[in-house]
Amino acid sequence: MSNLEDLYREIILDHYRSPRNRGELPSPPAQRVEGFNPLCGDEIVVYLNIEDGVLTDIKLTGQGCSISQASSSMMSSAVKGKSLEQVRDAITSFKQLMTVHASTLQENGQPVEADLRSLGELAALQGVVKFPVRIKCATLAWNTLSQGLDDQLSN
Amino acid sequence: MSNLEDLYREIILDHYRSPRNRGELPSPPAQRVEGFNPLCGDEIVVYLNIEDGVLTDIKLTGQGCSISQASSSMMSSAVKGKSLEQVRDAITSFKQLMTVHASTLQENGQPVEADLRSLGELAALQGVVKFPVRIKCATLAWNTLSQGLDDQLSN
Amino acid sequence: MTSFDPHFVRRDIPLLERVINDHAITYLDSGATSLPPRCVIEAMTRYYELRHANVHRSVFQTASEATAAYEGARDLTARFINAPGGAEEVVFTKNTTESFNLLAKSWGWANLHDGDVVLLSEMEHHANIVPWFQLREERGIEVRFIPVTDEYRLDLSHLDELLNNVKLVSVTAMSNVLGTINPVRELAVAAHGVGALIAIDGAQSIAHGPTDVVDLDIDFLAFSAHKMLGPTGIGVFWTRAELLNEMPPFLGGGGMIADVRLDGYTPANGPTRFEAGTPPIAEAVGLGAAVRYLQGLGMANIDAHEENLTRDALQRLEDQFAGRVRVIGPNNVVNRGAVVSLDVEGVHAHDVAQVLDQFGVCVRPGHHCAKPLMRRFGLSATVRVSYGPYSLAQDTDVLLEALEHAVKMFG
Amino acid sequence: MTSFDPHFVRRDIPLLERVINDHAITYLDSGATSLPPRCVIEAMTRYYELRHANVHRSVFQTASEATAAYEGARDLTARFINAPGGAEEVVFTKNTTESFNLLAKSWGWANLHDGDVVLLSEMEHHANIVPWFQLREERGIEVRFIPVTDEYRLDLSHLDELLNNVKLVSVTAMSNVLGTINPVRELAVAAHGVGALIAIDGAQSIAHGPTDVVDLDIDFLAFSAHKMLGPTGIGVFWTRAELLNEMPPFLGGGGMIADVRLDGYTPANGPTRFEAGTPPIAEAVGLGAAVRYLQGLGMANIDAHEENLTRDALQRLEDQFAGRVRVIGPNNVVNRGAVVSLDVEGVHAHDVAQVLDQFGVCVRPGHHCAKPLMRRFGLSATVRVSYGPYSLAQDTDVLLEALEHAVKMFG
Ligand SMILES: Cc1ncc(COP(=O)(O)O)c(C=O)c1O
Ligand SMILES: Cc1ncc(COP(=O)(O)O)c(C=O)c1O
Repeated sequence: MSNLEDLYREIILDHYRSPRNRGELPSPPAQRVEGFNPLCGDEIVVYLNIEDGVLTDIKLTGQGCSISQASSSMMSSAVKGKSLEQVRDAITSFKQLMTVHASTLQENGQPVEADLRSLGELAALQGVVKFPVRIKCATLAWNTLSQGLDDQLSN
Repeated sequence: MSNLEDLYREIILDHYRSPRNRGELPSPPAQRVEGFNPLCGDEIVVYLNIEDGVLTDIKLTGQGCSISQASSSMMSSAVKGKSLEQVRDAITSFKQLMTVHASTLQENGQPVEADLRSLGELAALQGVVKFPVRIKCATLAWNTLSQGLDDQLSN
Repeated sequence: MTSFDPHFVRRDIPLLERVINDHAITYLDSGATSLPPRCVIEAMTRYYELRHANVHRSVFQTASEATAAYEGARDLTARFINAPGGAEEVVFTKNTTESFNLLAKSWGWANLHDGDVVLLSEMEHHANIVPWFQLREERGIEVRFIPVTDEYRLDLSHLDELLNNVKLVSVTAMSNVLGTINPVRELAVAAHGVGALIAIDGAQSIAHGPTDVVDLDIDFLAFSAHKMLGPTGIGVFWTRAELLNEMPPFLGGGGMIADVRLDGYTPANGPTRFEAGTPPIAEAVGLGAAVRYLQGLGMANIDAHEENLTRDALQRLEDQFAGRVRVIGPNNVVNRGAVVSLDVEGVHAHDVAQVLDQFGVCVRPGHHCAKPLMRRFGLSATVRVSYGPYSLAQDTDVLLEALEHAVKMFG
Repeated sequence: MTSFDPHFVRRDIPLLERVINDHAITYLDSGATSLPPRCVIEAMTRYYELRHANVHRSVFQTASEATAAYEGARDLTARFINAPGGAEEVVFTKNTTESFNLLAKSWGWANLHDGDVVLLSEMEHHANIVPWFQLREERGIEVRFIPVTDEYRLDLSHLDELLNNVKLVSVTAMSNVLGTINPVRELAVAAHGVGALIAIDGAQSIAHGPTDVVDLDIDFLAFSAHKMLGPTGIGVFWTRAELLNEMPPFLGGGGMIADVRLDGYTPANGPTRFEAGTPPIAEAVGLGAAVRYLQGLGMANIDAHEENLTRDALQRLEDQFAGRVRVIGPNNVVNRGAVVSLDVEGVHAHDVAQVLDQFGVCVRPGHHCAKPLMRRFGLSATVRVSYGPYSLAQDTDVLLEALEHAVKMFG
């Protein structure tokens, strides 16, 4: 079951059991973005407070598997209080982590290319790439956040 | 090539080369019915003069393979001047001939069940059943005629 | 009856020899797609090796053989469901979903107008919902739903009111989430009583027991080959010849026309009107082989076998997991098929399925394309276990053992 | 280039071992459907034996493998036609015909209105005519035809006028009757010049030479696997991602939605929006194998080989049958593919084909689903000879010998 333990690292289960930044923000002023994973039924709603180019607050509701829940919880911790530029960088780094093909992982499970340090505890999600079907679970929150930023821009 | 000779009997080639009752009838009063074989592109137009329950005249135009042409030519000879009842009987007998499954043909190529005598020279078309794809060629004219009688009834 | 033995069936299924994560495969996803026996696979292989040709269009030997094989499959399918008008009533589509689109976009488009009602149920698969929503957008029809009771059955207590202005009742014979088998004949009587027609989603029911459209007194039936030990890429749409011949064309192209001129076209008659383009020929051959195989097993035998498996599974889930795992579906085998949806306390379906996979157990987590039903029960996903004629009680053994692991891991 | 040898290809094709009426088969109907090599058949067999499962929906091992295989085929197909946006631009349909219906009923429905013109050509297959006629009935668009010259080429001398009010040009890259290869790039420039888009019917061209959608500068492409050594039951619709993402859904059901509520639904994005229901999974695997096989042969090699066969056939028909057999199509190999339609003086195509069958020669008689073209040339049917990568000049030997018999028999 070593693969499985790679997927379900303790920190992931922790975020799953005690999700951070759970809840809603009054909208407006907060921006509200919905995300679906049509294939497995995961749903997420992300609330964003953006002021002067800074993501001052973020809250999440929705339901999904441990991977999607943990990923969104970890994401919220990682981006809250960051400048939009930093948020975008985080999104890019995380997506890179998720597109590193499983075969380019080293024996010990470390991605060769993605810059893990910049990801902090999010790096724990790297085991997901060995389970291609689950990648969409891990990226749902991130795609929804990204969508929110785009919407913001076009308003 | 014995199969082929069974299909292309001399009398069939004769009707093909010199089709009987070819042409048009002024319509009205004649009834005009079109038939298509969508699969091979055969087309036929049948003109019917029906007076007092008798098919007093029939003419045909259209294009198609030797089987469809010969069958329509032979049909026109067989039904011209006949009472509608006789015409319907001929249609039924001919369709029976065409649905006798090839495997029920005797070695010498004689259908076991259909009443060949009533069919006259039309019986020459029995070789067609060995070539299932061609059955539609042979029945096109008959189906068109049958359609014409039905239309007549419903008018 | 007595000759049916799932162990013999298993020997015919190559995929059951598969090893997954060091475990023999435990395939419990027949509700999503079924495993074809060797004879089905070989029928298609032989077709491609010996007689592949385009159908209906040529006179040469292999083309006649291909046409005969294709039309032969239509005939076998017609007999399988007891189509009163025979092969002339059977249209080959690409799947159940296309069959419902054909129904909605051809028959529905021609016959339903502003204010007309299509009556579905809350337990329908999206295949029998979305095409009606599409028609609603274009035609202003009303789409109404028969509610589902807390016992996971259709709530027919207000059927009379629900039937008001209904022109078509379209329901599933068996829910792909709950396992519930609906009272099709009763619904047919009620529908016909108000002058409505009735369409049945046979996707789940087709492989699990006998289907007789005359006996059921229904007007339309849709199902897919891949759920009845057949191949992907082919589905069936059945309706009575009178109705079929009145339906306007749907997809346009070669094969479905009698004539095409620069100024218009004339559609062909019969099933080919709805089979535009080169049809799924090898797939029809595979479907025909699957029909023969199922008939060899005996649909009543399969029904009885799956009922036993379901009874056993329901009982053992109750014994071993009461309070930890909830069955989303009827808790007995009365009018119930071999689909068992589970809600595992505190563990998301996706995670359960992931752990099960480590034991070689194949189940399906998700909304099973029945989101309205999931919402009805406040769920976002279930773990669905589904059996086939090749399933054994031992499959349930492995399932339950793996389920213990999943529950512990996330507990 | 030098490594291509049709004799090697023949060894890969099981059907070429077939004996018909005591003759080795002479298969000259690749234009109707092509003969799959063993690797394509085996890829599907292996799929059913080892990893058959429903795609996109489950996390278990075989389901991931099936999904990877299915999506892998999408990727291979995208590369094969050089789709600029990759796999995200490739929709799997059931055949070319469905692809054109998708184009007309989704893009066309959303973008074409009363008075808008779709410009086809007189040499189109019904697949690229009937869907537009259907749209005309519903939307009042105009369908206009580029005429065909007596030399069997598109008559582009009045193209400017023809393009008036045109929103879409939709033409075949290669005629399935004449063999004519149309100047797609020139048409694309002209279409774009008036702000129109251009759709290409690649059904015939796809297997006969390289296809590069960027190079051709086209907007839509349709083709079928069964004409490129692949299986029945699957076709391809390609368009640029920007266009695809703006197209409204067509068939509704599972897999194509993001959400379904009782009051409506939200469609998914990307190709899956157009893939309702269980897709042709095994067929995609077969298509992927066919793409790889064709790439192994080299599309330019196939092109060159078929050009040689065509040159030889045209020459020998002229030498041996001048005055008795007329070639309906260009009489040289410039911009011409390996499809040779024959009009045999005084003998109907059906009868010719029947006699040829006695010699094991497979050709196709009929209107080839191109009735407007047949009418244009006052024909009701032709005998169509068409070659593939496994064809040999010896096939033409047998053909010509059999043709002599046919001519004599009816002479
Ligand atoms: C030029 C052309 N377009 C379209 C088609 C239709 O292809 P399909 O029957 O696979 O839909 C064909 C083949 O018959 C063709 O040759
Ligand atoms: C009840 C029901 N209806 C319809 C479908 C759709 O079948 P398909 O995906 O073959 O179109 C399914 C299977 O997913 C089903 O279970």
